[in-house]
Formats: sequence, C-alpha cells, structure tokens
Amino acid sequence: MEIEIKVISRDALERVFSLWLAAGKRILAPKKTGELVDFAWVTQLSEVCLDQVQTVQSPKLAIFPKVEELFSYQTAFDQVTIQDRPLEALEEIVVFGLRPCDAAAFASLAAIFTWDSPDQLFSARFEKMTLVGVSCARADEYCFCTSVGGGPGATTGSDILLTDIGSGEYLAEIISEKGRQTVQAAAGKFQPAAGKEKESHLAKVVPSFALAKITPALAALFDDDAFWAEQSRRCLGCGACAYVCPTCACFDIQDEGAGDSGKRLRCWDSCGFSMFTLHTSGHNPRPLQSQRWRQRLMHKFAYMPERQKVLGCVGCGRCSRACPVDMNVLEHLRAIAEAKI
Amino acid sequence: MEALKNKAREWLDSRMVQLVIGYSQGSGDSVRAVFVHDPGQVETLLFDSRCRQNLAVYLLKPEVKKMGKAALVANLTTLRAVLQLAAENQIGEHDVLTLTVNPAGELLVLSTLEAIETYVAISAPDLSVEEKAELEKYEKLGMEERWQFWQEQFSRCLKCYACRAACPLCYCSRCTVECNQPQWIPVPAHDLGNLEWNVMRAMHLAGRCVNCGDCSRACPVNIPLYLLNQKLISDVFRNFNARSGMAAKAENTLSTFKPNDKEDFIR
Amino acid sequence: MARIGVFICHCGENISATVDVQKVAAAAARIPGVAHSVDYKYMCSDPGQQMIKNAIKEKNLTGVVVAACSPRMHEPTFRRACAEAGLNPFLCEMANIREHCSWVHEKSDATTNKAIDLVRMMIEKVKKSKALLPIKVPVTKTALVLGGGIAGIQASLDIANTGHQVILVEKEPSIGGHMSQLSETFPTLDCSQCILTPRMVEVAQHPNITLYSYAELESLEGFIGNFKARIRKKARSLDEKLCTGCGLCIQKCPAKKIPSEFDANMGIRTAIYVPFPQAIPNKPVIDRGHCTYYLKGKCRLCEKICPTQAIRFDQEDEIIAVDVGAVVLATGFDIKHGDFFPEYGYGKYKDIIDGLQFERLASASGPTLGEIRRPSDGKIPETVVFVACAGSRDPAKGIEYCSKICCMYTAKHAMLYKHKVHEGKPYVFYMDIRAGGKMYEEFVRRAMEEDGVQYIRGRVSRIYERNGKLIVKGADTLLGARPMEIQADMVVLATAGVANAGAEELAQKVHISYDAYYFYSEAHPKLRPVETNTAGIFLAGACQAPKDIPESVAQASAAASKVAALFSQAELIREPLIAVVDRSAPPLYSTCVGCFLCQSSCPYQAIEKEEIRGRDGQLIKTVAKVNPGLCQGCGTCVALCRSKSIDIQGFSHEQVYSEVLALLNRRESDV
Amino acid sequence: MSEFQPKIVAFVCNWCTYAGADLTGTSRMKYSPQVSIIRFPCTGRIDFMLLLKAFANGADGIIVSGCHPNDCHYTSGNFHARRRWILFRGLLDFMGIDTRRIEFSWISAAEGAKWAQLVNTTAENIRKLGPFANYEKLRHQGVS
Repeated sequence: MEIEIKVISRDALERVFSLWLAAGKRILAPKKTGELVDFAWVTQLSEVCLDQVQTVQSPKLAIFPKVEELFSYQTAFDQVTIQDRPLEALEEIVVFGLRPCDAAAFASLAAIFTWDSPDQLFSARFEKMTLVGVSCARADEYCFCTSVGGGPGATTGSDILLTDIGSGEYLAEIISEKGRQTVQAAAGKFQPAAGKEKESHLAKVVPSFALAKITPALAALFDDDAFWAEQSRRCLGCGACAYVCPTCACFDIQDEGAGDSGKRLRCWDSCGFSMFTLHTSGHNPRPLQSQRWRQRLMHKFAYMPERQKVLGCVGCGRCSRACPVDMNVLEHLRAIAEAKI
Repeated sequence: MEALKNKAREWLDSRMVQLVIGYSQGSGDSVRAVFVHDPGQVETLLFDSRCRQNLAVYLLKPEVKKMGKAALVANLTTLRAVLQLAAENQIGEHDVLTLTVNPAGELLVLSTLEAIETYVAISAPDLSVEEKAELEKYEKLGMEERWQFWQEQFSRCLKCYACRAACPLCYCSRCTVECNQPQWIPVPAHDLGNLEWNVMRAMHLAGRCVNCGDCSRACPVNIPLYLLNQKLISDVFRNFNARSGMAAKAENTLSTFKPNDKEDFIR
Repeated sequence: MARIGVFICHCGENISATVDVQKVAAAAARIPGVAHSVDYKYMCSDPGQQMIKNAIKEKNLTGVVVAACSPRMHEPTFRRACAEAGLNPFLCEMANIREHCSWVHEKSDATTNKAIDLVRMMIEKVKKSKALLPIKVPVTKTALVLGGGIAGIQASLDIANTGHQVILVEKEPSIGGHMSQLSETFPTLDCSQCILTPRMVEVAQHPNITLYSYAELESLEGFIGNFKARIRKKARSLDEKLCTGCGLCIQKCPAKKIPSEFDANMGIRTAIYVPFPQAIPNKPVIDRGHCTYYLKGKCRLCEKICPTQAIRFDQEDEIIAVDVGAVVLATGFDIKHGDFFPEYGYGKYKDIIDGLQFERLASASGPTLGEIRRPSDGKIPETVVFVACAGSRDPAKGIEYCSKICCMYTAKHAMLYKHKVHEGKPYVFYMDIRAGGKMYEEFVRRAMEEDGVQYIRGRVSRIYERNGKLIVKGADTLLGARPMEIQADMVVLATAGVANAGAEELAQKVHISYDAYYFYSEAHPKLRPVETNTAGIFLAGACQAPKDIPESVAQASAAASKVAALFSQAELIREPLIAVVDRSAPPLYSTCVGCFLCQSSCPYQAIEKEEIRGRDGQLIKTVAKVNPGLCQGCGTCVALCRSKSIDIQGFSHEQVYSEVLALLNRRESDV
Repeated sequence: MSEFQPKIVAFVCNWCTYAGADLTGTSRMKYSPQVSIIRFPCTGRIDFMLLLKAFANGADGIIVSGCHPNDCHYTSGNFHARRRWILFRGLLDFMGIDTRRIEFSWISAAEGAKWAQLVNTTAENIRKLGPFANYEKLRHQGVS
C-alpha cells in the first residue's frame, strides 16, 4: 500500500500511549536503567529513551522471548494429558522506538519461523504485534545498515515509522494496514504533514562493503581454514552475539517437570557454543571455534539468502557492541568482501 | 611501548616463542587481544591502562595451544591467573613466558612461575578501598533489599555465558550447566535458572577468582558479577587468610581445611 | 521402564500403629514404574524375605524398596535376600519408616504422608540405581615392618607365626631399639635385656623373617595389598656372609674413644663396632665418620686381622626392591634432649643427665657395669634429684602432652638408685603422679614407702653449681609453695618423649598423616587405633604416641592381627560404594580437566593421576583416577568436583538428586 | 484455615546424624513430621547445589547435619563441608537468600535427644518465617 505521511507532537504521542494501554495493548520500548538502555515494558512515553544509537538487546524478544512455554502436561500413573498454549490469550503488543534495522529484522526472523512448517506460537505473537519505529538520528562505527540494504530511515518492516523533526514533532510514515488502524484508533492525534521532510534529520551511514561480493566470497572461502582461524582467534565462544542479534533464531527445547506435572519450554541457543553440534557419540562436526564463527556468517549471508530468500543480517551492529573481545563483524565482512579469491 | 615490541620481535625471531598474545588497537578507542605469530606484526602491540582483559583466558584454548609456545603480555591479574592455572595443573613451568609492565612503566620479563610469584607478592591486597566500600554498601542492605537487588540484576541474565567464556579460570571442558543427567542448572534463562547459574558460577570460583573483573565486563546486560566474586574473595581472606593466584603450588581453599575453622553458625 | 517392587513392613505394630501401611502400599502402587506393592507384618522374617524373592522372580523386578526399619539395621538382610533371588543387591534400598517416622510421630495423616514421601523417595532413588559388583584387590602376602624395637619385633614375630613372610627393616646396626638400652623394667624390675634378647634371637632365626639391619626405607609406592618398597641397605663395609662375628677387628681397632650411641654417650666404642654384645645381627659396622682409614687413608688393621677377610672398604649402599601387601610402622620415639632447658643446666654440668643415660648407668652391661657413678668424677652420688615432667606438659618451653612413661620410670630410677646406693638420698620433683596401669600405682607407692624416695610436688625452677654441689631450686606446692633447695650430687631429668627426627620425612614417604607433634595419626582415635588413613599401613608402638612396653607390645600384636586378617584371603573384597571418575568417548575421553582439587581433599590418597594417550603414544590429557583399593567412599571429592566428573556409586548424583525431587514433589495420587 | 506446615529436608551423614536420628526413634522421642531425612555417606558428600535444588522444589527449610569435628568416620569430610558452608552461607546471605532457613549442626550417634530438639526448633523457626515466598515466586518467573 501507499505510504501516508503525517506528523504527531510529543504530547499527542504521549496520549496515544494511554490509548494503547486502554485498548489492552502492552508497550515494549527502549528504557534506560543505569548505564543500560534496553527494551522493557513501559506505560508512558516519558519512560522511553530514544537518545541511544541502539538498545543492547533487539526487539525480537517481543515475539521470540528468551524463555517461553510451548505447552504444559499432567501425568496420572501411565497417562499423560497435554494442554497446548492458548494462543487467544496472548496480548496485543506495540513495540515502540525500535530502529528501522530492527523492524527489517522481523522479516528474517519470520522467514525462519514460518519456513516449511510455520510455528503457531510465533505466528500468533507476530500477528498481535504492531511496530512503531523511530528512525536513526545518530549512528556509530558499528552500524552498517546501508551495506545490507537498509538505512537510518528505511520503512521496511515497520507499521509506522516516526522521525524526530525537532520542535517536539515527529514525522510519521504510515506504512502498513496495522499502521493505518493504529492511526484510526488514535483519532486526530496524527496531523497532516504539510510538506515536512525527514531526510535532513537522519543519520549518515556510509556503505562500507559490497554485499554482492559477500555470498560468492563465502562460498570460495569455505575451506580456507587459515582464514577462519585468523578471523576467529580471539572469539571466546559465548552466546552474546546471538542473543542480542535481531535475527538469530536458534532455540533449544527443554522439558521442566517434577512430580506429575511439567511444561515444555523454548529458550534461546547459539551456534557459537562448543556443544551446539555435539553428538551423543562424542563426535562434534564443528569442534573448532573458527568453524562455529564461519557457520554464523555462512548462515546469515549464504544459507538464509539461499533457503529463505532473505538476508540474515540487518547491520544493527549489536553483536559487535556486545562482544566481550571486540569481534567487530563489520571488519570481518569487509575482509571477506575484499578477500582475494 | 618500544621495549615490548622489541622483546616480542626478539623472541619470535629467535623462535623462542611461536606466538605473542598481547593487546592491540580495537574498534573506536577500545583495545583487543592480538595473536602475533610473525615478527612483522609486532608493531600492532601496545600496552596501556585500557589493557584490562585477562589474556590468560587464551592459554587453554586448543586453537591457541596449537600455535606453539606463547609469550603472554600480562597485567597483574593476568599474572595471578597464570599462577592459579599452574596451581590447578592447567599449565606447566615451561608452557608460557610472561611480559608485564610495572607501575613505573618498565617492561619486565617474567620467564618463570617463581619470577611471577615474586612479582605478584608485592601487589596490593585483592580488594581496593573503593571495592571494599562498595561491597560493604551491599552487605549493609537489608536481606529483602539484597534479594530485590539481585533478582532485578539476574532477571536480565540471558545465559549467554559470556561471563564464563571470559573467565580464565572457567576452563572446564564440560561445565556443570551442560550436565543433564541430572540437570543441575535449568537451561532456560528464567529467574530460577539464572539464580542457580549465578550462585554456582560464584561458588565454583570461590578461593580461585583473581578479581580481574572480566566476567562483569563481558556481561552484555551489565550484571555486577564482580560483587559476588569479591564477596567470596573477602570471605576467603577473612576466614581462611587465603589469596588465590599468588603461588604456583598452592592448595585450594575448598580442598583443604583447618581443624579450627570457625563454626559459630553450627549448632 | 523400571519394574520396582515395594514392600511395606508393619514391624508387628511398631509401624502400623501410627502409619496407615495399606495406604502407603496403595500410594506406592500408583507411582509410575512400580510393578508390585504389598504390605506385610514382618518383612525381615523368613516368609517376609521369601515374599521379596518370589516377587523378584515372578514379577521380574528391576529394583526393590523395603519400607521398614533403619537400613543400618536390616539393609544387609534385604540386600542378601535380593542377591539370593538373582537381583543385584545394590538395586535394593530401604525407606526408614520406623526409626524416622512411626516411632517419632503421632498417628496421623501427616505421619502416613511422610511415610509415603520416604517410600516415593527411595523408589525414585532405586530407579537411578545401578548394579554394582564388589571390588577385588589382589594381596601380596608379605609384610614390611619398619623399626626393630620391641614393637617391630613383636609385630614381626606375630605375623611370621601366622605363616606369612615378614621383611623387618632396622636403621641401626642391631635390632632391639630403646628397650635394649634399659636396665630394669617397671613394675616388675626384671632385667630388660633378659626378656628382650630371646625375642631378638627368635627374629634372627625365624624362617619367615628377613632382617635388614643398618637399612632404611628408600621409597614406598602402590596401595593396600600391592606396595612396592625400595630398601636402602647401608654399606656395613663388611661381607656379612663371611663375617663370623668373632670380634677380633673390634679389639684391634685403634679408634677407641668414640662416644657410644647405645650407651647414650655415657660410654665409648671403636670405629668398627657392634652397638652392644647381644646385638642381632652380631656383625660389626664400620663408622666411616670416625674410621682412621676413611679419615686419613691408611690403617686397614681390621682388614689385616680379619680371619675370614670379610672387610670391604669399597662396599656401597645396596638398594633392595620388594613387593609387600602391608606395612607396619614401628619406628619408635626419641627423648627430648635436656639442652632445650638452659635453667636446668643440662650440657653445662656433667652430672645432670637424662633418663636414658641413667638407664645405662644402672645397666649391668653399661659403662659402669651397673654401679651408679656420676659422670664428672666417677664418685657415687649421695644425693640424687630426679626431675619428672622435664619438658612434658609444658606448653611454654617443652611440649603440651604428657609423655606418659616418665612417672613410672622416674619411680623406677629412684628405686634402682636406692637399691644400689643404700645410704643415698633420692628426691623426686613431680607435678602429678600418673600411675594408671596394672601394679603401677603400687609400684610408685613402694618407691615412696619402702625405699623412702622423697617425693616433692612442685617444679624445679633452676639448677646451678655451688662449690661442687648441684643446687636444685624448686617449690613444694603441698607445703604452701614453700621454696625448696636441695644440694645434689647428680640430677636426672625425665625429659619428654618425642617423635623421631625423621618421622615427618618417613610419613611423607609412605603417605600417611601425622599430628602436630609428628606422631603418626591413627585412622580413627577410638575405633581404628592401629590403622592409618592409608589402607594397608598400620601402626605399632611409640611412633603413634609415647607408650610403655606392654602397650607397645599389645599394639604390635593388634597391628599384626590386622595384617594377618588382610592376608587371610587371596583377594581383598570391598563394597563398591566408592568414587569413580568419568570416562567418555573420544575426543573428550573424560570430562575431568585434571585440576586435582579432589586429590588434596582425599583423606585416603586414593586419587591418582592417569595419563590418557592416543594410539601414537601422544599425551592427550592427564585426568584423575580413583584407586578402588584406597577409596573409602566418603564422597568429599564428588561434592568438590566443579565439572561433576567424579561420582560415587550408591550415592550418585542421579540418585540423590532424584531423592530430593521425589521427596519434595508429592503427586496428587499420593494423598 | 489450618496452620502452615513447612516442608523441611534434612541432609545428614550416615555415621553420626543418621544413627543419632535412629536413636531418637528407638528412644521413642517425638518430633515434627514435617522433616524428612536424606542419607549421605558423609557431610563432605553434600553438594551445595542439592540445597538449592531443595529450595527450588519447594522446601521451606533445610537441615544439614553430620559428625562433630574430629569424629568424622572419614576423619575430615565434615571439615571440608564446614569450609564449604562458611562460604556458601555468606554468598546466599549476600544474595538476600534467608540463611535462617538452613540449619547446620553436628549431631553424634548418641545425641538422639539433640536431633529431636533440633528438628522441633527448626520446624518452629521455619513455621514463624512462613512459606519461602520469595523462592516460591522465583519458581514461576521469567517464562513468557
């Protein structure tokens, strides 16, 4: 559908928040606690922090939380009864203040969860989520959205994208049907834009490698063990990168029960962990960290484009910021793009 | 830091070591670990106040071990980690050469564990005045306040295990969290799982932690893990007058005892 | 799926009076994995046990839970029953619903529910139990006895007389130890040599005893039943096979003025010598520290005179390797030499001597042939002061403990003096008289009443010389701490009994623990007094704590009987409730990372290092290994192991973990 | 409504406290049925993780008991355990976990009366403290 452009004042936005709450929606937005800016459940705009370049975690936790219950069970002697998760009980969610890269990331996430047999719980959560993004006025050395097809003001994925145009006003781009409904529900809070523009208010992110080169380069480098060893040598093999990543979708299934009841849980997992691919036999197809690092990049830049027809990276730079040993993915991608093959 | 670069070059040239693990410039104004294996790369080495990562963590990494004998550019806690690793049979006398820069800014070559012992012997007590003060601040809180504080902290935990990966003394090839028969620690990062993981991590470092602080620095969600370690460091010192990472042949606090250890809490 | 049989005992009415046993049986029957659940009046009775055996066979059970009395009471009974029915005994557990439930709670639902909890707990434990086989350790039926004093002699003879081989190692040129130095022995005053030497001869002639004198333990490796000992046989400078012990060499030896260790430096000996005439073996040793040839390079008189050409100046120490199944430490004690107490002037004044020196003075075979003559001028002393507790019970200057033998030998000394010097005036300064023992108190009384020994309760503060007399200053605390001063001709200090100089080194060599005074630690202060914490190593005599002769002999025989018991079977069979270290498939091989925290925590030195090597012999990793011969199953290492790489059979991680969960998670069907 | 009945787990060693509790039984002394015993070879075997598991599975209180110092059947297991508890208690307390809910004690095979009395006072104390609400909440939090 055609993108509609409007403006909304901070005060009006504040009131929209109360309308959302009144309509039984929960609001997930960047919030500052101590030094840390991260997504949290909020009730008013004043709680929201938008000064940061990026939050620590991605908004994926809105529909792919770190731990979620899939179903619960009861045993009575030798019968087991299972109660599926009641999907209708899931709440409506507004994710507010996410960046354009985060919004774009939901496409990659959905591509995985709906690929082959769609994940009911994920799809239901996705259905009940509205994305009201805020475009980027600032960027840092870790940002590379423009190198992977995004941009500080890109609208892909968002239902509504706001841009701070100063003097307490936001330019609002109404992108999707969900966006339009949100505007309708907030009768009169959104005003006509009258020729206001956002470009001058956006951060400048210079593209730093040619995406076109990455996928073929990866294919060629696959067997170059020395290359990957050099790239990954300081990697400690923790899961920080995967857990803050807006598109990483690996998960583990755990049953937790005691006595005669229990539940099945889904929780995050990471291909960076040494035991991620460990077989019962003791054999591990990816015994080395270099192979696990390679896998992470291959998955995002080769396997996903091939299978899900979507890139597994949106250039948010979170993995680089979160890495305890400064594994800066941008550098590594540059090196791959420029590798002589 | 010319002296450092020269020494590194000398050792690499003479094949005395095959590898120098040190610090180099990282993204922005951060520093990062670097693995210099060819003399041409020594120029990237640097050492200054930003060099806080405990590089001893790399000594046991199979990928790094494979590269041959290593020289380690070490700050004080790294040196202590080296001693602790030696005390725990993880590295031997001839596995590593260490280079450090003393407060006066001079490069010191500590080529034996004994030399390291002598150097760290003069180091300040484990907890600085500020660290003690902060610890006491939390110790003085009411029990319920402490519970609320830690619950809030742990609720952020993602179980990414960056704290474990960054710790030079978390070197188990199979961590207890990876045992599933029985499942000692719940895998999910829910509140119970996070509490149990963090209690266990702290206890497993009791009498071993050298207070490098890398666990806290590694934590992407800023959980002040160092407080837990420092609590145990101070309890170990107060109760058993022991300090970890001071000797290459020291018995562990928890694998030894004194008949007169305090027991005022036992009926 | 498990097929557990549950058997609820009424114990007559002991259980059923307060616990609804039918309800417990019914609840157990509803627990998944339970194939059979019944209650019965007396499970431990023959019909009760038969019920279990039948059920195991008919229902083909994989585990059994007997809910009855304490496992400390009947666990062996029921495990045997299971074994007889072909079920591994370690797949049988007991829920203690009597001592821990029916007897301590009132009749109520809460009590019955607790019984159900306990049963459920054991059911879940048994589900995680594994069949275990007893541990068998081969036993080498030769004992190594270290120390040829009376304790070592007694232990050797007792073991040898059970038909087993004994290797007796003595560091001095002759066996006999301190007892051979003594004149008479309390409380009977029979001559020490007279009762000891026959035993020494017996040792020498016993077909099952191999004696290595002038030898020391070089090293000891291995474990119970399977030790490898290396013995250093010091060079005697003489071929023992050729030497007849005629003694010509000793008569001819020019170096004659060497203080005799045997005579506690009260007498002298030659450079080639036997410590005393009745020495076993009666073959001399050349003391290379004093021998003219070794010092000056010429002499060799002994070599010339020896009728059998037995002298070997070039002889070297010899290392002898032996396999032994048990070790008895009987290395004895030493006395604290008086010089630590300057106020008493020992070393400064010739006529202040210690207890052992007095023994030599009083000994018929001693330097004075038994006459009490003081060292300085050989005069017979008219007044002798005996100071008890010289160093003992003295935290300030000496040692804290009571040396135990001094009260008795001081009384003996005073008596002997009085018997030999009828006009003599013996005084004894003492703190308390400790004369516990058969005929001991009577003995001391005799000294006081019949022999008129003057006992003064008080400590001596100072001893110094004033015109030819030794002034002993003290106080009589029984007479209002009245200061005392005695002018004596000789003073005998009953100095404290202490551990041998080499005690610590030896303990470390054989890996046993010792106390703050370097006396060797017994495995349990009350119940295992002759064993050490290292299985297969036993204690006899004063190396464990100061002891008199009868006690040393008794302990030696006790140690010998322990050794005999160990040697009585072909294999040592032990319950398999021990720790085991994880072994897994390559490339991990083991989850153990080899930090060896477990090693320092193990009270039994049961944890060893094992090198795991690849086919090419390359070292892959060094990991912990539990020696099943040594592990006693305390599980301290298990709780310490961070990677959970050690587990303990019978109380495994899975078992205790399931117990906790089962105990706390009631099922709706349970109540 | 009826009075709160706490769930208390006792981790005890086989040689001293377990035998002591047997003696309580043979002497027919009465104590609160809220306490159940889990038997270990030695206090040295008691992994601190098991205490956490007890709380995680709904225990309101915990008793840990073994041989008096110098009486350990294995000579030093209780000494090792004591060190472990010194640090573990300190850590739990620092984290705001109520250590009044964990009772440590030495009870010999002869102290049947002491066992009964320990159980009763502990049960009473835990009853006063009420259910371990903080931990109970914890068991269900953090799952979306």
